[in-house]
Amino acid sequence: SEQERAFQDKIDNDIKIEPRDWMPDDYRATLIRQMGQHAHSEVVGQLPEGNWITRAPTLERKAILLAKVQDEAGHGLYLYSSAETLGETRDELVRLLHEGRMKYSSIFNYPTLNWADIGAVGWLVDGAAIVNQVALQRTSYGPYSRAMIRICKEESFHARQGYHAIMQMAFGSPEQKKMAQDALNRLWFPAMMMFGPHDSDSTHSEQSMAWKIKVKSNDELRQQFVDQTIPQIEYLGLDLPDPAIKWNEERGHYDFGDPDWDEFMDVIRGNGPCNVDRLSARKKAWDDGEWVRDGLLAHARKKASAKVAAE
Amino acid sequence: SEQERAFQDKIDNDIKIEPRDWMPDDYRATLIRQMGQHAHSEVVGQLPEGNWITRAPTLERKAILLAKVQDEAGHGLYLYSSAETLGETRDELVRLLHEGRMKYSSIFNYPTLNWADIGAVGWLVDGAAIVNQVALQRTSYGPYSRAMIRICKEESFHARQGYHAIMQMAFGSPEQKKMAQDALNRLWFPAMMMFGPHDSDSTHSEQSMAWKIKVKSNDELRQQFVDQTIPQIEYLGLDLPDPAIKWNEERGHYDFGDPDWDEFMDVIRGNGPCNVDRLSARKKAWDDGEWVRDGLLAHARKKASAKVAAE
Amino acid sequence: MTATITKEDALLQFLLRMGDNTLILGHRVSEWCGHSPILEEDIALANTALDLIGQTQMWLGLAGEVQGEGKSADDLAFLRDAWDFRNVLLTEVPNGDFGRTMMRQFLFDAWHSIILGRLIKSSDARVAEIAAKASKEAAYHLERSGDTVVGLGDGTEESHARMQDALDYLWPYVGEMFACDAADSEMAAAGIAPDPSGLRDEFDALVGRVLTDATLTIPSSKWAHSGGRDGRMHTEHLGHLLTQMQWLQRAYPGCKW
Amino acid sequence: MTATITKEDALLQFLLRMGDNTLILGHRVSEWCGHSPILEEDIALANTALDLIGQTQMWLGLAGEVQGEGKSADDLAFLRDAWDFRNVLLTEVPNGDFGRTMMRQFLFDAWHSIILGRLIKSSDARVAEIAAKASKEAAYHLERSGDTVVGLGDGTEESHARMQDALDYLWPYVGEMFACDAADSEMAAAGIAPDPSGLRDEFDALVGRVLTDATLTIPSSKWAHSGGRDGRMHTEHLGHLLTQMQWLQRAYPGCKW
Repeated sequence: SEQERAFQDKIDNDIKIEPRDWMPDDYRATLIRQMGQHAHSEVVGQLPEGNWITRAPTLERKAILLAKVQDEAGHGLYLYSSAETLGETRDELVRLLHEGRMKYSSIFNYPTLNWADIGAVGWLVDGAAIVNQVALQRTSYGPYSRAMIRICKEESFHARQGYHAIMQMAFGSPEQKKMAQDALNRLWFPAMMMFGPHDSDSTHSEQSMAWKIKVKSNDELRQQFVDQTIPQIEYLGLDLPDPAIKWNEERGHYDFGDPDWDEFMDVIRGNGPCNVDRLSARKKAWDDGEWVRDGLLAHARKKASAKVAAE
Repeated sequence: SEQERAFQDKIDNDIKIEPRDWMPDDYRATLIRQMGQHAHSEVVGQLPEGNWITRAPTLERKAILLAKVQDEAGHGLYLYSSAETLGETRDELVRLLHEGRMKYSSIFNYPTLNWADIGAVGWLVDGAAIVNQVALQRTSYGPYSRAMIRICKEESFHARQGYHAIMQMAFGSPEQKKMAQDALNRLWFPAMMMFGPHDSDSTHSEQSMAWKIKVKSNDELRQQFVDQTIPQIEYLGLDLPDPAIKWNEERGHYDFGDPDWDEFMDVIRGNGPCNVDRLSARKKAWDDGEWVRDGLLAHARKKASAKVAAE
Repeated sequence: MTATITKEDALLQFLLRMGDNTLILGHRVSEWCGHSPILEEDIALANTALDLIGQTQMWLGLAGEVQGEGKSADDLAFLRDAWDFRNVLLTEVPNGDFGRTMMRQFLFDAWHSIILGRLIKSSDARVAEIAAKASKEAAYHLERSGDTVVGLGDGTEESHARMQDALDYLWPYVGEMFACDAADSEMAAAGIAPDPSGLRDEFDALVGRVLTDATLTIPSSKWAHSGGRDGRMHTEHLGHLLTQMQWLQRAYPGCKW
Repeated sequence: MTATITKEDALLQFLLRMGDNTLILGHRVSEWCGHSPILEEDIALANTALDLIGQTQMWLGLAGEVQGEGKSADDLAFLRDAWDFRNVLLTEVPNGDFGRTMMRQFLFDAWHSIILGRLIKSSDARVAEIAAKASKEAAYHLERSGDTVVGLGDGTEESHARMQDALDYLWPYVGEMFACDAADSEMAAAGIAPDPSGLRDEFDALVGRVLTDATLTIPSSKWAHSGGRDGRMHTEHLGHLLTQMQWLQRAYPGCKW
């Protein structure tokens, strides 16, 4: 149709789509799904890091971790608001999450088991997220693009802090170094999976690329992450977590091994180490908080009607 | 009346009163109150010790503590059964406890704050309880007397174990010794209060003595406890917890200071360090367990009626 | 008991009390992370905890200096056992439901904002400096927790009942904040910190106003818990909190993190 | 992966697995102390915990001997960090409600009684001796937990629903008990312990019988958690449990208790 052609023209000319612009239903649905998932990930992502807040080893580390988790909740809020510009409410998105009908990033279905994991999450998980999000700064939907620009700044800060935290561990006592290695070994492949399946197996990719909802392919982004991370591992003096990692002079990139895609599919389907516990923690928070939300709403209404009566 | 005279004759001749014997209403009521309180004390007494089970420092200590708490629950069961011989059900007694209409020993309203407290509870609290209970072995009501005989055996064992535990601490590292001293200082006066107010201020005493529900006076028992405990404190090399403690050659007993009876009355009235938390822990256990009791009862009924149907 | 305490000792006690309050309450608040009733509260609670931990760094840092044994704020936070902590018991009671957490926060914030206001004028410049920074945060916390207490107290029937329960449970922990011992007298005499008992009227007025708006009733009992700010008798809860808080420092002593 | 593990190492792994299972489950069960639905259960749960801790002393005691580094059972229990524990994940999941605790107990008891029955005939006399003692206790535990699962599963509508929830939650943790790795193969070859995978049929038959009586439905998913018995990836729960369990030994190292 005419509308569709005009829409695609804008996209091809890198003109952002704004909330009031006409857009195809599928574009809208795809964006809601992607932004919703992203928002859910920020919210659920509080849990694995929150798991160590009460055990942070110094006041400084506790403060850094609190600030980080606070930022993540803030990102969640920001992304839900951006999704709301497409006509989907936060409550509805949360309901879909709790009913298991929307996902969050699978990485958060892995546990944080030692203190070095907190560094590793910042370094590897936020690092991988940033690779994704930097690309998404150029995404075609205006509010999403602007959210990404803002979020990326904070995420880079987190990634740097995470790297410093794991550096302390890697350069610390033998036991601390062992923790750092253990964290790297456990989180490496899950971080690799954050970029999604191979391009050849990625279902939504083609249309998303045409709409510039996606800007780079999964495999491109994964390679970029590997290339930037291997030198950091080497700097830390840690063993490489994958025996297949090797510099490929010809490609000008690192070669690396495939994560276990069966495990990836398992986790996606709900069968990950923490899926059940994560979702039930979120549902419990929501259910336990119902009286609070109801109470505050009732009070706001009383105040509003008192104000009307007084006028 | 004739009945009353015959009843008092039996008591005066040290013949035990048995459940089917006639007894004055007040005798029954006093016994139910006393045995009920005693049973509640065993049950609530699980909490301060249970507080350290998950933190016991060795497997052996953990096992000893578990066995002790198990015994206490057993005593509770045994005492509730004895009270039931007087026509009061356990459920009713528990209800009265939860409604704040029956008491348990105030000692359990004090917290256990370091590991030496666990030794001190066995040594001082069980020690004081035994002084009471040994006297009660001669109490006039048969089932109560027999319960006391059985319970005293286990309590003596606990008191010995407690003393050994605190001995380890008193003879251990400087920090362990400090814990032992801290425990003694905190628990000494509360243990003294376990014998109740001075004879001159004790309300129920006279009639209870005549009925041989009580066999020795509060002050007699307290003196006995002090006399047996001071040499133990000295053996442990700990400082005396009360500057007024002094051997009185003339009396052939130790002199000692009064506990703070205002604090005693406060704790009795519900204003002790742990009163609210203890009772709410017990109520929560009861309320959370309702579905379990209901479920097991429903199953038992199904089975019973299936059996009847099959006959 | 009258003062047989040096000014140095009294100052140390005072600093530990300030720093342990914020440390322990900050820890409690941080337990909510990711579990609060609504995302905005996750953010607000994390922010409150963060402020409190930041204040802890300042108070305990100064305490270590005054103590003169070369201990850092971290040493004091992570290597003392329960009996050496000087926080009021109010800060260590478990979170309970969100209502109890916010009521605890409000009662603490009210006291905290009042005392910090006085401490800005402390004769000890280091104390005055910390107070100047902390009092801004405390004022903000008080505004938030007060609003929440009013909103939930004067909300639904259920939220009202829960807030009244919270107040009933927590009220006996309020009195300890206004206790005065030898250390306090010494601080007051030196113009370093106010006599806590002198803050009670202002507290009662402030809290009374907010709780009236919240349609809540202050319990009539005058009895108050004690034992935290002098370390004589903490609650059983503190020991459990420390097992978590101090785990890494205890299990891997002497490391840099 | 085939065995590149010595018999000594395999035996150590086997003993740690047995001992860590009873240690961690015993700890979990002991958390109920004073909080169970009825006094008889307080007694029964304390008794179960006590048996499990007693078995831990034997298994970890022997593990220390086999390891040959002079470590006692206490050293192994209180001075290893999470990654060195070898218990199956089932034993470390939180208690949840009483139903989940009893379902976890039943699933463990069923496996435990079966494997202990085989271990009585172990070629290693020390293992056989421990198993002989432990298997009597396990048989008793199984009878109790099985009865409770049936009673609550076939009780009220609510108790049935709660037990089905418990089974649904716990079932994915069952598979790990029957995993077989190099250490297990080595133990089986040496006649010291059975290949765990060979116990599954007996387990399924036993558990199936009881759960049928309990009117409960075994979930159809075949997916199973793993990572506990090889220490690769415990749950987040274990670390929290250890902060409590190991507190005193970590905070006051080298003391006698």
